[in-house]
Amino acid sequence: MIGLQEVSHRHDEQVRAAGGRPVPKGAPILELRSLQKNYGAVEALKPATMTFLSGEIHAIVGENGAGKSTLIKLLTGVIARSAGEIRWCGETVDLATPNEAIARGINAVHQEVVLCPHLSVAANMFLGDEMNRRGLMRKRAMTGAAQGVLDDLGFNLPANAELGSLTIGQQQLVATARAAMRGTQFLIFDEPTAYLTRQESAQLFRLIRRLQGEGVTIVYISHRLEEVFELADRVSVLRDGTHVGTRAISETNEAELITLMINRTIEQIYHKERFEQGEMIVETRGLSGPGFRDISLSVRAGEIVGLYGLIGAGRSEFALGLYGRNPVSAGEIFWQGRKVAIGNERKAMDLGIALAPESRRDQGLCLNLPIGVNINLPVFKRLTRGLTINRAQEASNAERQIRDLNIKTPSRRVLASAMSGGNQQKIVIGRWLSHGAKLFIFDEPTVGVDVGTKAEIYRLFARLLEKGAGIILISSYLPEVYELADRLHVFRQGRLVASHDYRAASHEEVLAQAINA
Amino acid sequence: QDVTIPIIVKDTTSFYWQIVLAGARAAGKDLGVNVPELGAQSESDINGQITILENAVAGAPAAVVIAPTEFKALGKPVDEAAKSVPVIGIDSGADSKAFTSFLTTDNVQGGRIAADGLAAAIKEATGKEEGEIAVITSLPGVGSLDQRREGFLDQVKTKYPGLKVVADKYADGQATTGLNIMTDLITANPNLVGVFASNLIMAQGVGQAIAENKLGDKIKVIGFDSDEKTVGFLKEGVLAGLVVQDPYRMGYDGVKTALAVSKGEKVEANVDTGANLVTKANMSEPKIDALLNPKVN
Amino acid sequence: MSVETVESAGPTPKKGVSILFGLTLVGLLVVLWLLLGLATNAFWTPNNISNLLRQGAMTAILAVGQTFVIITAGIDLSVGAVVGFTSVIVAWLLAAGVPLWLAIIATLAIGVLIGAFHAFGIVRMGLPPFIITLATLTSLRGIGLLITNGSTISITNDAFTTFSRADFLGIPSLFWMVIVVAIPAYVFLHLSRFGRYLFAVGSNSEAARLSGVNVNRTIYLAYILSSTCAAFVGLLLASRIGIGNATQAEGWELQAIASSVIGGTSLFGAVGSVHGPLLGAFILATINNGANLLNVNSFWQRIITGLLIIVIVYFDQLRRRGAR
Amino acid sequence: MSVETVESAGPTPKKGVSILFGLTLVGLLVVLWLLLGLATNAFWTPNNISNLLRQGAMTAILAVGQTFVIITAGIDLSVGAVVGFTSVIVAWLLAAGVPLWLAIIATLAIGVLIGAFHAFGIVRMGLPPFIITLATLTSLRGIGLLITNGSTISITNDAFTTFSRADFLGIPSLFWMVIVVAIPAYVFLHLSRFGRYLFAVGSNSEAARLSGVNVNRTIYLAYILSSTCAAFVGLLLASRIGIGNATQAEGWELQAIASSVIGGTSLFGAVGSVHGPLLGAFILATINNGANLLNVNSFWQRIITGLLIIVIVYFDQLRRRGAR
Ligand SMILES: Nc1ncnc2c1ncn2[C@@H]1O[C@H](COP(=O)(O)OP(=O)(O)OP(=O)(O)O)[C@@H](O)[C@H]1O
Ligand SMILES: Nc1ncnc2c1ncn2[C@@H]1O[C@H](COP(=O)(O)OP(=O)(O)OP(=O)(O)O)[C@@H](O)[C@H]1O
Ligand SMILES: [Mg+2]
Ligand SMILES: [Mg+2]
Repeated sequence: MIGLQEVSHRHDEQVRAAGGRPVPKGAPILELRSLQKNYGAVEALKPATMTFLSGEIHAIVGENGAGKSTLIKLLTGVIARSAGEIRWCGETVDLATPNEAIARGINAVHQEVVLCPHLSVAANMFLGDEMNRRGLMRKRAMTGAAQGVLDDLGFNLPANAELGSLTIGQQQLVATARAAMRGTQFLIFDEPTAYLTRQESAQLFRLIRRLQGEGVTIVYISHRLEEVFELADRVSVLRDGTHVGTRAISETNEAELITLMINRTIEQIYHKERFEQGEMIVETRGLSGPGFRDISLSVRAGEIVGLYGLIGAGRSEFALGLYGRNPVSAGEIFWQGRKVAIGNERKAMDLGIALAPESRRDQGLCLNLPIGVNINLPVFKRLTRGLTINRAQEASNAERQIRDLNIKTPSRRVLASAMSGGNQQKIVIGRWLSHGAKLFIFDEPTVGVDVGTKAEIYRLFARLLEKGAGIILISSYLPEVYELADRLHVFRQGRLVASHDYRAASHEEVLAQAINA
Repeated sequence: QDVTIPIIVKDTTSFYWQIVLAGARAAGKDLGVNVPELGAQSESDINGQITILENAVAGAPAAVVIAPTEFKALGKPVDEAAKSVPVIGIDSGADSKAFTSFLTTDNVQGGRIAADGLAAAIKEATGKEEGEIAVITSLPGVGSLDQRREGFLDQVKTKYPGLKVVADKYADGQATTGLNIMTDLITANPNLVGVFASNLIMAQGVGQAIAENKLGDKIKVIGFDSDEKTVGFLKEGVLAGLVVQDPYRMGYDGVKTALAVSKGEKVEANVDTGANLVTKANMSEPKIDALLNPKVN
Repeated sequence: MSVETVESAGPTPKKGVSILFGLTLVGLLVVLWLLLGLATNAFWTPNNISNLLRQGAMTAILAVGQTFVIITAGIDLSVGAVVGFTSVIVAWLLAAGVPLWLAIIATLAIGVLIGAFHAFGIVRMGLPPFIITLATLTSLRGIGLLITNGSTISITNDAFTTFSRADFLGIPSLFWMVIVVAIPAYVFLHLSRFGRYLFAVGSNSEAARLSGVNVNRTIYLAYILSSTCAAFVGLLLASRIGIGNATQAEGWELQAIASSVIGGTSLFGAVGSVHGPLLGAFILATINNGANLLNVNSFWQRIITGLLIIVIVYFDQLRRRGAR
Repeated sequence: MSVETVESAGPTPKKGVSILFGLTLVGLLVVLWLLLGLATNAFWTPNNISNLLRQGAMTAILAVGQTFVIITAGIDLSVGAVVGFTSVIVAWLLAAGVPLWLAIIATLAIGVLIGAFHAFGIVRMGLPPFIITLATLTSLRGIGLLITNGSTISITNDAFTTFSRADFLGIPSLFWMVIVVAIPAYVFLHLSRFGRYLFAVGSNSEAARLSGVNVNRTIYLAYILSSTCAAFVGLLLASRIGIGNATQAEGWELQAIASSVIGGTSLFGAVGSVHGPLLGAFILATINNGANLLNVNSFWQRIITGLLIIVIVYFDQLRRRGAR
């Protein structure tokens, strides 16, 4: 087995050979001077001046669309800057292409996983930097080395699996392992924990600390403030494309950061109202299907049912089975007391089920279509008058969701692909709010969503419950399900292994059940 | 050069039609007429030819010379065109009485000549007009090729009962396909003694198969039309004969007739430009030699 | 293509850009027309304009049908073969004494069936659209040739054959047929929900499905529309050439796809319109018409056509990039 | 296609499946061969096997080149035209007295240039591959026709023309040429990193770019390889039929693409192999050879070819789904 150490060592030498002048720990390694990026009329990043110190963990926080990912893309040569200057180790650099950034030892794990789904895990980890002998690739050596790195990091992933067959969370881990293995001096994580459970997050944090110990400078972007406080040395805040300040972590607190980010205060993020539990909406008995087995649970009107588990625990598969997307092999579903067979998605929608799926890229959005079309997709039938769509209503319906959810866009005609990650998530949610349902299944609804909006979404849950709906909330973020679920089910390897009432068990207990510790 | 007489052929990408165009070009030069050379890009593109005819007539020329790709299909368009300009037909007919004059080869007759030539060649080789033969047609649905095949089959049936057609194949207009079909026919029919390849491209492909397998003595091939390649095959004895029309004359006389018509002169309504069987024996006769070596440029 | 930056002339989106885009292709067409008017006297004669409208008509209708399929990220290679095949069918039916109206309906119904078969192959058998439509291309030509025994079937019904030559209000009836197809096509694609579904399926069929769009039905719809348009063109062709012949319309599938792409449709799906392919088809027809009028050698004509396609699409590309 | 469940015979992963897959297409071919052996005595004669190997050879080489392009999620419609065009070029050069070796090198160089032009159009001008290769298809045929003035150029060089008929170790030299192309192609695609970059670009060109893969260079590589294979086939064709003729090899692009797809290549990119297209090409050649030997009516032959394509790809699809 080849460990991370050895592999990255090989690369370290390359990096040095490529000319990175060593910078003493604590000295500025990367400086931005009035760095700026416009997308046409959109000012994604207004002139920003920031300094990253060698060897620090520097967190960046901000609302959705504040410009965090844009900043990262500028630093990694993904997009070209509109104006400004970047200084690396004291000298002005171009950073015009990803290659240049990589050559200088700047690497990133991007927010949306950008890897090749058709290639194997190992091929992805070595992409662009293959091991060769006499012109031919050393496939076995690479697979071995990749497996070594994955094992060393404690990621339980097969290096020869096709990437596309993994869940997004697992793909995120691959991207992380890859960046770590590349032996960088400057490593950026753009919301790496979005799809990770606490267990995996913990692994990731260990990795980050270890890299820091090896002298790597880390930039860490997250909407989860407790992570920022757990990890970071310093934190910078972006608001509306403007750099509004940098604080040493010891000199600030959550409230201050939130105020900086959204220019107002939030007294309570996990907005929770408890309602009278009404009639039974749905009940499954011994439901089995691809990826889940023998699941019995029920949802009542006015109730949030939380599903917690590790990656691959089968929660999403269960949701897809319930929604009629995947065939159910055994068990029964009772809808408002009546036994039903849900053969396809339409059937589920007609009953009154809505599903906001976990992967907005693969399952949620038509990326090269406008926001408006994406929001209205399930309701076009309703918007049809005679033969054609009522365009005024189509417009007003989309505009209303954009307004209500505070989706940051100049127009509903903008393509979904031009939205920041969090805003994309809001489009998926908005779609189902405009459609309406009796049972809402939200699979990882707040992935990549900023604190302010998160609080709004939770408030929105309360409104839905108030109107007599039930909610299944799937989340890998324990605090979220823990604080919101009236009943919390823990999944492990496709089975429902434990159930708790609201706050009836401790975090540790739930976690232990999820990982079978 | 104020007088314009466009000539519309069936397929500008074939050598045969290039000779027709060369004849027309020469006539244009000799007579001081501007001769746009038009034509579809495939003999089976009927709609394309109609379109070209329409465009040509829109240019208000003195007359139009056309070789209709399909008898029925070009009837109405020719009627239409003849309302504004005189139309001279060459090579093949069309379902129209509006032609002022007509210079054609009879493709059915060409097929018959091919059958006669094939029978003679087989007799020369084996002593009797007997054995298995095959027909290979370049493309289905092309009027002149249909007529050749028809004439050939009819002649064989009525005149040479000893010849048995064991394969009647259509290719896709590609020499390679003709070649492949021929090699497979050789494999599947060891007793094959003769083949009719009814146009230039097929004669090239079939000839190649015969040459590859050195079967020129055993399998007699009659082709249709000629170029350097097939004449070479004829010399080497790979092909037994070629049915050759007089495309150059058709082009030349077509334009000449058209000019006469446009000046109000009286012309003959029907002219047969003929088809000849060329074999190794007669290929050096001056008349045949002129047919085999048209002045294309 | 993987490098190309996918652009949108999507359903409603960027309305301004979409219309501007249409306008600019119109602009290109107008420039071509003006130049040809300067270069040759014959171009602007009513006769020639009628010719032009007739010549572009069939490709235009095919291109519209093809566009529906391409928007779902599919492709329909069979349209040329369907045109040839249905020309045989209608000629055959008429020859068998079937009344004209019935022959027309039956022919269109065959178009529907062919499209349904394609969708069946794609949806149920999991075949790539390229393969299933390539297979029917091959087979349909074979069946058509078998019916006619390799030759042609004449059509003696004069009402039918004079139609394609007729004018109405001074405009060729063939061009009216373009309008007859384009208007419902526009309503369908841009104004009805089914049009939106085509775009959604082409963009992300999984997302469409989870949003309750019946993806399979949408695919059926797209392929049936394409084949039916092709069958309709088969009728027009039979009317125009007065015969049924299975080898006709060879290569028209590539022309239809090219018209569609010139008109701004993306072969990766989810981008396209109805007016784009129409303009694309008439730009191609104009190039051919102009070359004929200018008496360009037919070999040069091919070379020029190829170059013009590159130039037109390149400028269109540039303009659209600029518009972002 | 958007509905199809995308499958992968990707580069390294699932090695077992990839080989099994190859084996099963081989199995299909063997079944076809056995059936034909039973149905006709002529099939298993050495002569016929030689014919078969010769007949499939050119499509096979084109299909391999095409596969490189398709793996990058592109398409190369020009290959048939390049074959015809380069057959003219080599005949022309030989007729002009250029020595054979130089004529061959020059012809291949032209193939390289054509491919580079395609890549230029895609990478720098932002044209869809479909459009740029369609445009060169049209133009190249025009240029070729212009050179030959619509006729053919005979090749008198005997060394050149006898090559395609020669055997070596009892195997036709044309088939040796397949091997000569396939082995380096295999090493390139499956064992070298450049091959892997083709897959990466086809899978997610943005990810490839971010990983430091030179995406543009990869695209150049793919199109140059495809055109060069086509130029090579142009040489073989000229040698085989002894003429240069620009209208030859019409429609071969579709045959090459079909062979590739039958061999398991996905038109959406990132899925493909070298052995797949070879098998696909020889399956198609076997169908034609068998139909000829069985003296199937030419029209039925088309129908059967279409149906067999559907059946073969369907079973392949089923098996691959099962294998998951
Ligand atoms: N390709 C693009 N074209 C136009 N506008 C864009 C594009 N990409 C991003 N933007 C805009 O730039 C702004 C900043 O986006 P960015 O992705 O940097 O936000 P972010 O801070 O990463 O948000 P999130 O937390 O949601 O990921 C947003 O308003 C977004 O809509
Ligand atoms: N079609 C399928 N057939 C059989 N098993 C499957 C199928 N799809 C997924 N699985 C397996 O089912 C398990 C559950 O995956 P799922 O994505 O539902 O987990 P999850 O709990 O939602 O986790 P997360 O969403 O956090 O990744 C995984 O082990 C996965 O490999
Ligand atoms: Mg972001
Ligand atoms: Mg999940």
